[in-house]
This record gives sequence, structure tokens and C-alpha cells, in this order.
Amino acid sequence: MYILATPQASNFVSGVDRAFLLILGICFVFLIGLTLTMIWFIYRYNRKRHPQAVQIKGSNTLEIVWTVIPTILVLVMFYFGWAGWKPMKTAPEDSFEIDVIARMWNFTFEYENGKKTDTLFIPMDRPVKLNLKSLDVIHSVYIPAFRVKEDVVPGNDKFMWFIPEKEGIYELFCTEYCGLQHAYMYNWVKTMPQDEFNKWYTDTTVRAAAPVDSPAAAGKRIMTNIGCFACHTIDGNKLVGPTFKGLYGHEVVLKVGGETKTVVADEEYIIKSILDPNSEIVEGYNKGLMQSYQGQLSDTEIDQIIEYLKTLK
Amino acid sequence: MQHEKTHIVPYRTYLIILVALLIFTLLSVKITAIELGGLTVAAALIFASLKSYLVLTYFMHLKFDKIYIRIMVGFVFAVFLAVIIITFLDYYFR
Amino acid sequence: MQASSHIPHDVSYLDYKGKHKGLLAWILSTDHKRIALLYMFSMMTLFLVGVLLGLAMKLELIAPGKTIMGAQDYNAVFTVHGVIMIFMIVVPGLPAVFGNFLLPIMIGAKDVAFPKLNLFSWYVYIAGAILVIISVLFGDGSPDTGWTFYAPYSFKTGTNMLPAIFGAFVLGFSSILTGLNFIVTIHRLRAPGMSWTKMPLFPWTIYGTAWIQLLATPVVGITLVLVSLERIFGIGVFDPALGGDPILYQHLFWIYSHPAVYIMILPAMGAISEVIPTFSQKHIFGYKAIVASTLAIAFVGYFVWGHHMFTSGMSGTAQYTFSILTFLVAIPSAIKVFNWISTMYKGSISLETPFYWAASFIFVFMIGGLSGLVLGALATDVYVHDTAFVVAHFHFIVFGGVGFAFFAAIHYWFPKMFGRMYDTTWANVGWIVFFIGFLALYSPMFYLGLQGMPRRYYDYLEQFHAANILSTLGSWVMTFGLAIVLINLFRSAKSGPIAGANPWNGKTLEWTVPSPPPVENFEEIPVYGEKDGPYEY
Amino acid sequence: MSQVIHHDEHYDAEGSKIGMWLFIFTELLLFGGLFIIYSVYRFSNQDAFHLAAEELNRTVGTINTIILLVSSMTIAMSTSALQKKQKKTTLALLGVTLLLGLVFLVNKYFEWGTKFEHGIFPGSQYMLDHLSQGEILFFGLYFVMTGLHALHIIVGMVVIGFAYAGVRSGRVNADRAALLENSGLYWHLVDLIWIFLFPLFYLIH
Ligand code: HEA
Ligand code: HEA
Ligand code: HEC
Ligand code: CUA
Ligand SMILES: [Cu+2]
Repeated sequence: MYILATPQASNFVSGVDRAFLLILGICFVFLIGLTLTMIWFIYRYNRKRHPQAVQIKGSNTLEIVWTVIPTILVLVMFYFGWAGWKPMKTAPEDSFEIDVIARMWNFTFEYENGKKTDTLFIPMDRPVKLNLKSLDVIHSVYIPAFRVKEDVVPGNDKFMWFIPEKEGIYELFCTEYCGLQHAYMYNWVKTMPQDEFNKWYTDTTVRAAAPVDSPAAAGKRIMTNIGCFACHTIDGNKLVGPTFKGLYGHEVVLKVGGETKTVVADEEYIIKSILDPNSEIVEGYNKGLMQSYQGQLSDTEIDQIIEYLKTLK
Repeated sequence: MQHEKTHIVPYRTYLIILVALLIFTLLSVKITAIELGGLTVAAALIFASLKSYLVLTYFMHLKFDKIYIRIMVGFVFAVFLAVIIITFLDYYFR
Repeated sequence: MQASSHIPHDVSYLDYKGKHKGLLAWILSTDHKRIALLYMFSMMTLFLVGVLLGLAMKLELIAPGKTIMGAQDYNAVFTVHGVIMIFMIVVPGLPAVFGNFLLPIMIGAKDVAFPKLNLFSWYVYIAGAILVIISVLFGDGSPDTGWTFYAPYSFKTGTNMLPAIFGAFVLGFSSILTGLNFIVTIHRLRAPGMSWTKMPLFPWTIYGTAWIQLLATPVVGITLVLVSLERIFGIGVFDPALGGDPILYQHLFWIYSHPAVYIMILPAMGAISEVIPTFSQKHIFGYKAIVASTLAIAFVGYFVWGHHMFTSGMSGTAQYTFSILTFLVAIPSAIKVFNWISTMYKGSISLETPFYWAASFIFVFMIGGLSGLVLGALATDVYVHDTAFVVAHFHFIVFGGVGFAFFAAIHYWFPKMFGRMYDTTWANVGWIVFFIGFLALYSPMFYLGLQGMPRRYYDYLEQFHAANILSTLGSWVMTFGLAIVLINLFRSAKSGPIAGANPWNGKTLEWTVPSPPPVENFEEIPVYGEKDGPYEY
Repeated sequence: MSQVIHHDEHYDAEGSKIGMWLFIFTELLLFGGLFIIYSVYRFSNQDAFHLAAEELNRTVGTINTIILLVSSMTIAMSTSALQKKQKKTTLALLGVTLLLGLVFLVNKYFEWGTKFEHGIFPGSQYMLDHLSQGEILFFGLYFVMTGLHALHIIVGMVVIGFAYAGVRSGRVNADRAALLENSGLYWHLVDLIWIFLFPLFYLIH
């Protein structure tokens, strides 16, 4: 049944869609039935046709009937809702595990062999388990085609799982409001047949792709991929964080534990800003928004970023 | 209805209640000083409930008030208790 | 208790000249009817702001990409829209306006139990509103957390949150005081002979609502205080970095905010329960069942908050307990709907404007409520949680429910409040335009939600475009309808034809006093006999 | 004829008593929210809470409990005294209550003071560096809950102050005792909350 206009691509689809069908079905019956009854009464007992009302104060039988029947119906609805949801709670032991790192405002997917991507590549027809970690605020992973959704809560590691059943490319949204770029926090899920997936998974050349002519250009690419521009601009505008325009080599006013101090933004400072952003806060900005990129960026990558920042005069 | 007879509680009653409250307080201090494990919390809370019962009924005059005020108080405590229990359905089973 | 007074009984509350003149005569008056109008006009003003923000959002969403504002502004707009609409309009809405105006009259009292406290609540309300406005206009940007203020974002964002949070706290305080006042009024000031089972249904719903206001609001109050302390000192209660649990914040927030949705809807249901018998000229069907369902909603509604958190990572036990409780709380609403429709059976229905609003209320309320069932079931909620489907659900039920009931009520009691009649033709035209616009505006959101469009999205993918266009067009039609309705009411309040004391042949007590009512409502406090009752036609 | 408004100040003792009770309910739930938080965190940080509670001084806590209990009795007695038309005794009892409230606050002041000296206060660097997360939570709650309670003591004292003035001027008398009774109710509420705060913070090691 095509109740939902989204593709049906996981093992949960049948349970969820059955619940939808049943609940929506009952709802429509009641909605249409009651509305028609009401319209009929309004027509039939209009003052013109029925000038004298008949006083009826109530009926215990009816009250019982229309308490009991809806109660039974809602219990049925509850059951189907429960039945469709129950399997989502326990992932099979042999699941293929992937870490999902959510931060403002992107997801990174980390595979056991160290691969990192911003699109979720998954093999078909085997259980996939996503371990959800958030570095800052609450996010939520939502893949409509799989009928799954789970919040990513900082300090509270959770998971979600599913068996992809159809090849294709699907959306993955962040559905928990998480600030400025919440609406842009979506990625793609690509399901592939097992052998194709294996090929992709074992291919380590992908990450070193695209030959880059200068370190600065490499820096820019890295920053785009890892999502720095969600918070920083290069055109002088203030977003969540300070702009990078003219940052390098200029003075910055910092707040450290209630005191202000002025430093020059040199390489050391920028490295510190990236790896330990919350120890010193730029005046006028908030603590806790930018998270450390320790372990996510290699030293060469940081050097390349600095080279790029130097070009932003 | 203006001049319903108001019940005047004798000073003695209040004194007795105070003594009872003090005894409970000291008891709860003593009993929690012993190592009872999980029971410590229970013991402390039981004494606190006893004390609050005394304060409510005597100091706050519930004993002499109309029944519906007592029902309301009971109702509020029950609602609060239910809320705690339901919250713990989450934390206890996590 | 009802000592004779020195106020003449032929002067209406509108014309009465007391110690003060002009505006002062209003903002210093402790007359419940004047306070009701104070609330009404302050709410209207705020409401128009909220509507404009709503329209701005819809305009932004007419096409993907940037249309009229940036993402930061959009986030601020839906936050302020939500805060205004929830905390300033629909939570206090019907109780503060119609509860204040009519509760004392309907139970045969001269005023509420604590008139000064009543006026004070209004000032508190205004103070809260001003605080929120301050947070919007000053500081480093308007609040951008959504009306739910979820931790930890709400203490990480750099925007001006403190006044907004404090404003919501103050508004809650006003709500508590109003509730307290109403409960005491109902307990102490019912006319002699008016036993609990002879009290009209609107006061009954006010009673249920007042209890929720009293018992739920403090919880959100303390939660908001904690968020502020978190922002100022970093005490750690909700901060995962310090060991706090952000999900606990959600528990506490919804412990209030779910019952709050019943604060909104109960008085609306009460108003509908008055309108339908009057225009059917028939005794309400199942009086006792309706009363019982009111109390059941108020009571059970306290224990279902977790259905807003099905994907937050609660334990499975909590999830299905909340799901089942959610379904149980739907039953009393169903009972009400059945009784309303049965009241029409063999009635003698006159199709006046309030009845149109009431009938369309039942329709949109059913849609909103039935979509609530989709949200209450686990499997389906996991899919539609935080999508446009939820937005559609609550606009249908909050705004469809409360808004339609508000308009039913204002047309119904308009002659009583202002002593004049509105223009029926324009009122009906306004209704139909509004109704059509409403359906066009919010129905597409159900579809969008089923397609998987998340809420609070400033921008969206191309596949969501068509439905969004329809929705935006709907918002224009509806606003047009709203304008007709409001302008008609304003004009009629000034210059409509004079209305009699009882234009609809209603049987509740407010129709026994002149329109507009005199300052102290009753010359002589009415006495209910054995045979008297609110719906004896 | 002058239309001077004259809302005949109808006096309804029972009405204002219900009003006061309803207000007490909201206060109970206000603290109720905090008790929920406390119990959840206690549940998930058992050991840290035990450890942190060692920091608190039982003796001071016990003394403060006794002070509040006694003051609760004196204000309860003052109502009886008023009904017996013993104005002097009433005033004396109220005076004692106020005094005890003050002593409570002074104790609290010194108690908090020593914590601050040890570097324990909300948001302190010391706590971040030396205490575990559970302990930080404990002290966060400790300051919020006892702080809010102290605030209620202050409000209660102001209300009692009004009652005192009323009794003195005779506006509050045996026939119109509502103000006194209500301030008493409020004071007992403050006591009631302390009855639970005390074991939860000081006793459960
Ligand atoms: C006036 C306000 C109001 C009311 C009355 C309701 C009523 C109900 N609500 Fe709604 N709700 C909101 C306002 C309201 N809601 C708001 C504002 C939100 C979003 C908050 C946010 O996240 O920002 C929300 C969100 C919300 C959610 C969370 C969704 C999510 O975020 O994932 C859920 C889940 O269970 C829910 C369920 C229900 C149910 C079951 C009812 C029931 O009470 C409905 C009962 C009514 C009926 C059932 C219809 C009438 C009966 C019949 C026609 C007879 C036939 C009936 C049967 C067979 C049972 N609501
Ligand atoms: C009462 C509640 C109420 C009302 C009336 C409205 C009115 C409107 N709302 Fe909304 N809305 C909310 C409550 C309400 N809203 C809430 C709580 C949210 C969630 C915020 C969040 O995510 O944090 C939201 C979010 C929300 C969104 C989703 C944002 C997103 O997720 O991206 C959108 C999108 O278009 C929207 C649109 C509109 C429009 C176009 C109108 C209006 O233009 C419609 C115009 C209104 C009328 C024509 C008249 C209605 C009359 C009455 C209610 C009675 C008046 C009473 C008195 C004057 C006393 N609203
Ligand atoms: C979630 C938003 C966010 C993201 C993503 C983010 N930052 Fe930041 N950044 C901030 C904020 C806020 C500040 C200012 C507060 C501070 O100093 O920590 C900041 C400060 C900085 C500074 C110091 C700037 C100055 O003017 O002194 C540098 C350098 C920096 N960030 C680099 C980066 C790099 C490189 C990345 C990506 C790898 C990045 N940021 C990603 C929010 C972010
Ligand atoms: Cu991340 Cu929304
Ligand atoms: Cu809810």
C-alpha cells in the first residue's frame, strides 16, 4: 500500500505501514461518518423543518456503547503501533556497525575500517546498526524510506538499526531542531548490493581523491567537507562564529575565565582554536558551540587549513 | 455561615506534636547514621513522611477542616507521586 | 455575604463611571468584565503579531531557498510565533477572556472571589508579554530555540534567551493566579441552589482547566528557572557536559506542556457545549457524561506527557506506557464529540454564525484529534515525529480547536458583552472564507509530513514544493477571512443594532441579566430551585 | 449621586483559606519539579551523591530543622492565642517565629559561606577540576533547592510581618483571622519542604 509517498526500503516498512493503514482507516471512517451524521442532523432538524425540539437528556446505554467501542478500537491501534515499533528496539548481534557523529550541522559516518564519509553507504539485506553520538546538542537521524528515527543525544549513546531492502539513494534528515543550519543538516543514504558495497568499502583510494594543486585549495576543500562554513564565513559576515576574513595575523580579543586579553592570530593560535576551542572564547561569541576537532583532522590537514586562512585577507 | 464555630486547638496539643516531631527528627538522624544500605533512604523518607503527616494534620489544621480540603491535599500528593512513578518508568528501565 | 451595594443597577459595566476616567477607569478596575476586555484587547494585539509571523513563515516556505528572510530570522520567527501563540494566546485565551467575563455571571455571582488578584494577574500577564518582547527586540538577536526551549541548545545559543524564558515564567505565574481565583470562585460563590450538577458546562471546564493550571504550571516554572540558572552559572542540571541529562529537561517541560494543551482545549469544549444546546433549543445530551469526561481529560492528561518523546531515547517500558495512556485520554474527547452531535438530534437548529463556528469546530477538532491518534501509536509516531504532520496536528487542534471555539464564543456572547448585534451576513462570509483558507493552509502539511518533511525547516527539497505552495495560498485566504471577521466585530461593537438581553433564547444565567450586564451583574442573586437548570428548554 | 465604587469587602474566611491552600499546592509542585530532578540524579549517581553529602554538616542541618519545627509550633499557637483573644501572647509568638526564621537564615548564610570558601559554588572552576559529575550535580541541586527554600523563608517572614502588623493594629482579630491563619499555612509549607530537604541532603550518606 502506498499510504506514504516515500519509498519502502527496509524491514520495518511493513509493520509501520500496517499501523498507518489501520489507524488512518479507522480515523477516516469516524471522521466521515460523524461529519455526515452531523450534516444530516443540521439539515433534518433545521428550525424550518423541525420547529419544536424534542427534549432528550441523554441515554446511559449510548454512553456506554460509545465509551466501550472507541476504547476497544484504540487498544487495537495501540497494539499495531506497538507491534510495528517493537523490533526497532533490539538490533541483531551480527549487525554491520557504523558510528554516526552528529555535530552542528553535519553528520559524519565512521566505519570500522576507519573510513569516514558524509554520505551513508550501506550494504543491502543485512542488518545495519548505527551508533549515534552527538558532540554538542540534540540532533535526530531520520530516514523516511526506512521508517526509522532516533534522537542523537549528547552524553547518551544510542543506536538505531534496520535492514535495507531496496537499492537506491534516500534522504537522511536531522529532525531535531539544532540551531541555525538545522534545515541544511541532511545527507544521503546509498544502499548497495553486498558485493558492490564490499568493493567500495575496501577501496581506500576514494578518500585521497581529487589531486589538489595547492595546500590552500586543499584546506578549503577540507573545510567545506567537514563543515566549518556552517558557522564561519569568508566574506566578513558574522555567523555563529567569527569570520575568517582577515583573521590570520590580526589581533583577536579573547575572554579567558572572565578576563579579556588580546592575542595575535598566528598558527599556534589557530591550531589551538581548532583543537581546544572552548578554553579561550572570542569576545562576543558563546562558549560550547564549536567543538574540538581533535582526532578528526590530521596535522597536515590543519596546516592546509591554515594555509587557506592565510589567503583570506 | 459567617460564624461557624472555629475549633481552637489548645497549646498542649501543639506542644505534644512538636515533641513528636523532634523525636522523629532525632530518630531519623540516628538511624541514617547506621549503615543500612538502600534502607537508609527508605528510613529517612518514612520519617519525613510521618513528620509531614503530623504537620499537615495538626499544624495545618487539616484535622479540623472540611473534608473536601483534605481530599484536595490527598489528591495533590497522589498526582505528584504518580508523576514521579511514571518518570521512573523511564529511568528505572533504561 | 451578598451585602447590598451602592451601585445603581441600570448602569452597564461599559458606561459606569467610577473614581477614574478614561484609560485608568479600565486598567484600575477590578470588575471582572472590564478585566476580561483588557485581556481580550491585549491578546488581540499580540495575536496579530503572531499571525504576521505565521504569514511570514508561510511566505518564506513558498519556494525552496531564500525567499524573504535568512535562516536565523526564520528560526527566531517560529520561536516567537510559538511562544506568543502558546503562552500568550491559547493558554490564557478562553479562561482569561470568557472565563473572566462569564464565569461569575453564569454561576450567579457578582464578581470573582478575589477581584484585586484578578486585576493583578492581568498586570503580571502584561509584564510577561513585555519581557518576551524585550527579548525579541534587544540583545544579541531574538530567541531561536523553538517554543520548547530544549536543552542543551537553549543554553548554548548566543541569542537573548533570558528575558524570553523569564517572560514565559511570569506568564505562567499569571495563569496560576487566574486558575486559583476561578477555583475559589466556583467553590464559594455559586448561587444558592446551584449544586455542582446544576452548574453549566462552561464553568465546569473552567474548573478542570484551573486545576491543571495550578498543578502543572509550577513544574515548567521551575524548569525554566533552571535553564536560566544553567545559562548564568552553569549548575549542570541539564548539561550533558557536566553530567546532566537533557532528556530529563524534556520530561519536565512536557509534564507541564502536555497538560497545557488541555488547558487550551477544555474551555473551548466548554464554550461549544454552551453554543450547541442554545442553537438546537435542546437540553444538552448526556450532561453528566460531559462533566465526567471533562474531569477525566484534566486528570489523565496529566500522565501522558511522554508521547512527545517517543524518539528521545526513553526506556521501552516508558514508551509503551505513555502510548497506552495517550490512547486512553482520547476516549473522553470522543465521548464529548458523540454527545455534541447527539444534542443536535431532534433539536430545532437555527443556523446562526456561532453555530457555524461550532459545527466547523467539531469537524476540525475531529481531524486534529484523530491525527493525534496517529501520533499516539508508537510505530507511526516514530515516522512522523518532528515532521510537518505534527505541525498540522497541532494547528488543526490548537488553532482549529481553540481558535474556532474562540470565534464561536465571541459571536455567541458578543451581544451580551457589548449590547449590540454583529452583522450576520459579513460574519457568515468571514466564517466560510476563513474555514476554506484554514483547510487549504494546514491540510497540505499532513501530506508533507507523511512524505517526510521535517518541521522547523527553513528550506526544503524540491519534492515538497507543490504542497507548500497550496499551503501558503491558504494562509492568505484565511487571513482575508480573519480580517473580515475582526473588522465586522469591531464595527458592530461600535454601531451594531442594539441587542436584547436574550437574543438566542439561552437558558444559562448570563441571559437573565441585561446586555451589557450592569456593574454588579445581578440586582438580586438568583436562587436555583429544584426544577431549574442550565439547559431546561 | 456619586458613583463611588464600593465593592463591599466581603469577608470569606473559608474562601481565602482555600485560596491559600491552592497556592500551597503550586508551591509544592514547584519544589516537586526539583524533587523529581533530585531523585532521578540520585538514582543515576548513587555513589557520587553519597560522597558529596559527606561535605554537608549534619549538625547545622539538624539545628536548622529543630529551629524550623519550633517556629512552626509557635506560629500555630499564635492562631490559638488570637482566637482566645490574647493579643499580647499572639504578638509574642509571632515575634518568636520571626526571630527563629532569622536564625535559620543566619545559619544558612554561614553554611553557604563555608562552601564558598572551599570553592564549592555553582559554576566554580574548583568543582570542575576536582569533583565528579555526580558531585557537581549534587551541589548544583543543593544550592538551587536550599536557595529557593531560603527565598521562601524570606517571603514567609514578610507575610508574617504583615500579619504581625495586622494583629497589632487590630485589623486581624479573632473574627477576621484569615491573614494570620494563611501566613501560618505558608510558614508550615516552608517547614514541610524542609522536612524533606533535610534528610535528602544531609542525612543520606
Ligand atoms: C489544544 C491542544 C491539543 C490537544 C487537545 C491535543 C490532543 C491530542 N494530542 Fe496533541 N499536540 C498539541 C496540541 C494538542 N493535542 C501540540 C501543540 C503538539 C506539538 C507540540 C510541539 O512539539 O511543538 C502536540 C503533539 C502531540 C503528540 C506528539 C507528536 C510528536 O511530536 O511526535 C502526540 C502524540 O501522541 C499527540 C497526541 C494527541 C492526542 C492523542 C490527543 C487527543 O486528546 C485527541 C482526542 C480527540 C479525538 C480522538 C477526536 C474526537 C473523537 C472522535 C472523532 C471519535 C472517534 C475516536 C476514537 C475511535 C478514539 N499530540
Ligand atoms: C494557537 C496557536 C497557533 C496559531 C493560532 C498559529 C497560527 C499560525 N501558524 Fe503556527 N505554530 C504554533 C501555534 C500556532 N500557530 C506553534 C506552537 C508552533 C511551533 C513553534 C515551534 O516549532 O517552536 C507553530 C509553528 C508554525 C509553523 C511551522 C514552523 C516550522 O516548523 O518550520 C508554521 C508554518 O507555516 C506556522 C504557520 C502558522 C500560520 C500561517 C498561522 C496564522 O497566520 C494563522 C492566522 C490565525 C488566525 C486567522 C486566527 C486564529 C484565532 C485564534 C487562535 C483565537 C484568537 C484568540 C484571541 C484573540 C484571544 N506555525
Ligand atoms: C557549530 C559552529 C562551528 C563550527 C562547525 C566551527 N566553528 Fe570555529 N568557532 C565557532 C564559534 C562560536 C567560535 C567563537 C568562540 C570560540 O572562540 O570558541 C569559533 C572560533 C573559531 C576560531 C577562532 C576565530 C577568531 O576569530 O579568533 C577559529 C580559527 C575557528 N573557529 C576555526 C574553525 C574551523 C577550522 C572549523 C572547521 C574544522 C570550525 N571552526 C568549525 C563555531 C564553529
Ligand atoms: Cu541537527 Cu537539526
Ligand atoms: Cu501532548
